[in-house]
Amino acid sequence: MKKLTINKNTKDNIITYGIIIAAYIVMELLINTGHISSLMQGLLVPLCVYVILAVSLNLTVGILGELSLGHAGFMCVGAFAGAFFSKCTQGVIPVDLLRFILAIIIGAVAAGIIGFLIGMPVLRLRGDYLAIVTLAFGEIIKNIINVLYIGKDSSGFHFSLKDSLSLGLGEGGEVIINGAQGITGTPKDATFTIGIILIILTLVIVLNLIHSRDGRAIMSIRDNLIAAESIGINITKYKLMAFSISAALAGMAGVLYAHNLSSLMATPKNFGYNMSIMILVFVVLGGIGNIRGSIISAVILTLLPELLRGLSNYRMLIYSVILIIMMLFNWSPKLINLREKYSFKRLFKKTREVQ
Amino acid sequence: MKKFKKGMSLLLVAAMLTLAGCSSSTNSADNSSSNEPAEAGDAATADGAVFKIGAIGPSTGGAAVYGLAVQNGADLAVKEINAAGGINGTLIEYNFQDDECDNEKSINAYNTLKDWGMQMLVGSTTSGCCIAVAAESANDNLFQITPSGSSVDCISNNDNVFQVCFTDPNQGVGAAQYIGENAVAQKVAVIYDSSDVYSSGIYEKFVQEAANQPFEIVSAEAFTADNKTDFSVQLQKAKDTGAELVFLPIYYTEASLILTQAAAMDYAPKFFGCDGLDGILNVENFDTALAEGVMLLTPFAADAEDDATKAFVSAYQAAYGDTPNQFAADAYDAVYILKAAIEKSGATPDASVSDLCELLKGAMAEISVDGLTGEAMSWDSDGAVNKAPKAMEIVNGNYSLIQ
Amino acid sequence: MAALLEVKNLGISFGGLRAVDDFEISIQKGQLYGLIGPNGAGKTTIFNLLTGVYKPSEGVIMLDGENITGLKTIEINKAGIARTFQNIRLFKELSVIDNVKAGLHNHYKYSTLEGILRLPSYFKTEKAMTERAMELLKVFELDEEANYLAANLPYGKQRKLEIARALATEPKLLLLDEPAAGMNPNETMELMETIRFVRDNFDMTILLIEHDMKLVSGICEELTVLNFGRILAQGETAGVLNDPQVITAYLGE
Amino acid sequence: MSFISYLINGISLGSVYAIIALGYTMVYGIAKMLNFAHGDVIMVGGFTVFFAVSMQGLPTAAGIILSVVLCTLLGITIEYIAYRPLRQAASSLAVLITAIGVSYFLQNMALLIFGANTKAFTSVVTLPAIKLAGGQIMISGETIVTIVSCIIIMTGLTLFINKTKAGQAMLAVSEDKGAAQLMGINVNGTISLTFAIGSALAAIAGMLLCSAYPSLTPYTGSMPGIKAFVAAVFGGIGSIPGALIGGIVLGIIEILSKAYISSQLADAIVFMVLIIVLLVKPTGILGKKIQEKV
Repeated sequence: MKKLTINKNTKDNIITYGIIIAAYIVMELLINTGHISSLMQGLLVPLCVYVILAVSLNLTVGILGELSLGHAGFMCVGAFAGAFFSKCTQGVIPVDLLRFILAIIIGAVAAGIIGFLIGMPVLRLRGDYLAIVTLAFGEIIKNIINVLYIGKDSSGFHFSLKDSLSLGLGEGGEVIINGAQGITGTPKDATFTIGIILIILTLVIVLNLIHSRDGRAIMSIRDNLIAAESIGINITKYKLMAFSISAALAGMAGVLYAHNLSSLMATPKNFGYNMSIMILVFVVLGGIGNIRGSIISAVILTLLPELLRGLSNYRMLIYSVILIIMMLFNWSPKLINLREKYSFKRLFKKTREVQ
Repeated sequence: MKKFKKGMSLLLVAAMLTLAGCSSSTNSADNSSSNEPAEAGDAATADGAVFKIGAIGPSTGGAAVYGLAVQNGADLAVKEINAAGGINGTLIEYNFQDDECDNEKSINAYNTLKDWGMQMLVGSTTSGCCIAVAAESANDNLFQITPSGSSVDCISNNDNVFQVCFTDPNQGVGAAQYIGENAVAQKVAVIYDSSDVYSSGIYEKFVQEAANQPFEIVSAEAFTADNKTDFSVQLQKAKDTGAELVFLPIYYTEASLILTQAAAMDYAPKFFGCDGLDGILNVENFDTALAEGVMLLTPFAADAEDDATKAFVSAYQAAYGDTPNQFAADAYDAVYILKAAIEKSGATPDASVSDLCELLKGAMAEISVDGLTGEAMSWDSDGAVNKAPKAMEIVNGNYSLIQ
Repeated sequence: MAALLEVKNLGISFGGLRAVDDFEISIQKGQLYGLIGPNGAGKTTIFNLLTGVYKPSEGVIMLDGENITGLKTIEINKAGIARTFQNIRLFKELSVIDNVKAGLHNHYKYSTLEGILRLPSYFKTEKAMTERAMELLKVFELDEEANYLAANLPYGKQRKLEIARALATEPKLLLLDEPAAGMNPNETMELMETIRFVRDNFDMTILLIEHDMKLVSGICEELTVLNFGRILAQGETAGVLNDPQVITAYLGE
Repeated sequence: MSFISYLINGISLGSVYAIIALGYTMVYGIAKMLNFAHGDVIMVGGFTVFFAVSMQGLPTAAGIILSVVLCTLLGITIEYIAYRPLRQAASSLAVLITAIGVSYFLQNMALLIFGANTKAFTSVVTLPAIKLAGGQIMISGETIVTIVSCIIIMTGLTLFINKTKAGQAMLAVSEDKGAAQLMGINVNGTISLTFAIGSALAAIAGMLLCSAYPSLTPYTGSMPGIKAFVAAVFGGIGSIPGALIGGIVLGIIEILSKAYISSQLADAIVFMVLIIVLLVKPTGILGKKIQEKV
């Protein structure tokens, strides 16, 4: 009986890792034999970014059970911290990979710290109120980044919240973060291989956390806060832990995102609440708390608009219709019953075990 | 959690199919040399060879108005050229892709076009996207001409990218000089969009140049993409500081609101804008009386009286039911500039993308094009356009050239 | 011998309403103590006061000689009080065994990093936790269902699981809030046996709220009767139950 | 003097937020769902008036009625197709996501029908502005009408909920759907009615929004929708007077921070104030305190 649990979890996890590794091998094979479209090749790194985002948000939404609408804000912090570091050290650290790894660490730590600082006061709010506060924080982060100017010259760094002129840069100075124009010319260090490694890293962290003592504590808070408290679980500590780890992983995804584009800007489109909601869509569609589901739905929903390009101006309309239908199909109790009734498994196996 | 299993397995299958679908469509793209005639069949080619021109812009989302204009403007030019027998007898095939005004999506659009076999790109429409795509096209050495990506970063460091529009600094400096030299006003207020690359780019150069000019900036207030309906504070400040002129380095959508709100608070300074302001008279149902006396430095005006503009506007209206704005004109010009460059270089569609790019780059330095958005447009090697801006004033609900 | 739980002059008001007033109790180590009273008498409120869910307006709570008045729920649990709930509060999406393992949280430790990196200490501690949890489940005859989702257990077993989870925190004092609610007579009989077993084998002191008089008279050694937030009677079970005041309070005039 | 005019500007902006927030809070209070598509129903309301009055030349009154009717039907349809099947779903987040899907749908539908070009909306308000202090202070007709509408709607809704049978049914449904059903209340019908009223309010909010800020695009509703949502939370979501207060307070804070702190950071400041308010008073200014029973 005891063995069975371990086996079941392990089996489940192995399938998840297996899917990722298989996808990687297939893609690499296609790339090396030239059987891949430019579109698909260009999408590989973004797919990794969204998969990491979806898995990391699932830690907050599915495992901790708190609704966060500010996930893109953490991604934004990570993206800018990482890109800023890379821009500054482009001449100093000649080894691209080393610089990128450092950038990833810096981006993740920065986002994790911001997540911790935000989480401390707000995690005692519940449900929709927490959702709106996280949304607010996401928007604040975006808004501040949009008016942030940082430049570098021989006398060091200069900061301003007004415009690049007020930086007062000396001769030969360079504006690194230029307000709304963001960071231009980030080295394109992100590769599919690194993306996959980061996904696996994310999975190791999230899955191992879930199946550990801390994960149990986090999930017990989700299931029943009052009971968790009554058995001596430190609510604040574990909420903050899950929230900060989730933020740090989002920051990591942000660094990957930033190093895939030569121009990084904080627009409502990429770091606004729209993106936070999009990540939430991945999580909910894939099944709240279901890590593998998050991965799959992140991939599907990122590919879908691209696959619909043939519909030209109708594509986003069709996309929204498909989204609604998929949600109904996956979540409507009536449709779930219907599916169970006519599912293949049912046809072969009449009686199902309780569980 | 159990109940998701089934749904998930279904989705998984769907994902697999998706991936398979991608790679199989890849095959056809990769074998394009052999499949080409069949694929291009719908373009009604004479000998099977066509110039494949791609375009990118936001056709959905908040910036759709600009992308759709580019889509249609370029489309119109392509249709005209094809109807007249193509470029040196070779027809053009045209494909537009949506980028939702997102840098990442713009690269997806670019890659989609590459898979389609694009040889030249008209795009991207917005500066941010254009910078992101330029990095990719430079890598592929694919010839790119952006109708409206006005940031300097679009063309700097990429010698394969050219602009149809002015660069932002150029506009900011030009506007400050015009106001100073013509003594339009002594006290100037600025309202700009700090979350927009175009607007904040012009604003900065305007402020810099203003220091050398005989006028004073009395108030400079920003707004952001998330906060662009209420301008009462910005206008109130301009009014309180006694500004005689309000400089609006922004797009006409917000400008139309600013004009309405200024009128409602009985504030009637001179308004001065850049090319983004063009189109304000064509806002559907807009009371053009509000725009009376607005001055703008723009290369294009839909109400201009010259034959080329008139013909363009009427053809555009007939085809798409809208009055074209400057974006449409820029895209229209972009296609004709491509045509001129191809004719000059004698390039043929069978050349590789990279060879084509080299030929066209060479030709760009030599050609001079008369378009809707400028006469005798010529290009530096860095890709910036040389053309004269026109100072317009709105008089009796029409643009009229000053001087 | 000093009492395990010593409560003096405990009281709380909710916006002018006096929910509990001048409550006093003294429970000896190893005792099986009952808290009874009509609905709304303030029994659960007293549990909530004892476990720190509410902060008392006045009064002192001493556990094993330690003043725990006004401490947080977590600290009170660490000090040695565990409880069950009237409306069952299990971790429904966790397995039965994980519910108990969550209860073991503060007694079997390894760091987050050890857990994520799966260092040997992780496997060692997890193994020990599983063994301990299985022992507890066996006591309640839940070992067969160890891998079920808690939500899928029948009602009676959910109540038992809650007790098992509370015991996992290794308390000195166990508070049971209507453990027999919703059980049939047979199940209640079984439960009585289990409660006795727990007291004897875990060296436990138990305070329970119950409406089932058969259970109360069957296992409780002493009783406190509460009415309108005040103590109506206190003492040996048999004596209290025969108190005319208590009978009136229960049966009405 | 400029402070007073900033204050009035703040109230004008706030009244628009308030009227949108009323619909938000009404739907949230009864159906307990965040209807992210609300902002887009507002946009549909605006476009309907624009289509009827400016494109077809119908009288303004006809445009208003048409808009209210259309939005009401739209609201009922959306609820029936996209929300009702998920009411019993395992997580309340499911319906939030379909609401987002509906929001995308409405935006893209409007984009295809009306195009992306900005439309200038002709105000439905004919009331002239009131000028005080020699024209230095001005209260626009739109502001007056919006505030009056807010108060009428607020009073009307409160009376409706407290005095009518249907309103009482709504209250019962908001407390406990299952129990309401057992008491013979038609839960589906009641929720449909809630969406009908909420969407009718959205239509009115749409035309007042567009009258005050006369530019209409397919994305007109989304940002005011979010701001109004913030306003509703600010005032205590579910509370009808809270929506009014939240909206006005939000508008004033936004304008004053633009005026005196930074026009670029106004949104950040508004959101910061929201966070502080929620931390001090976790259910908003007028929100009911909910204590979980142990």
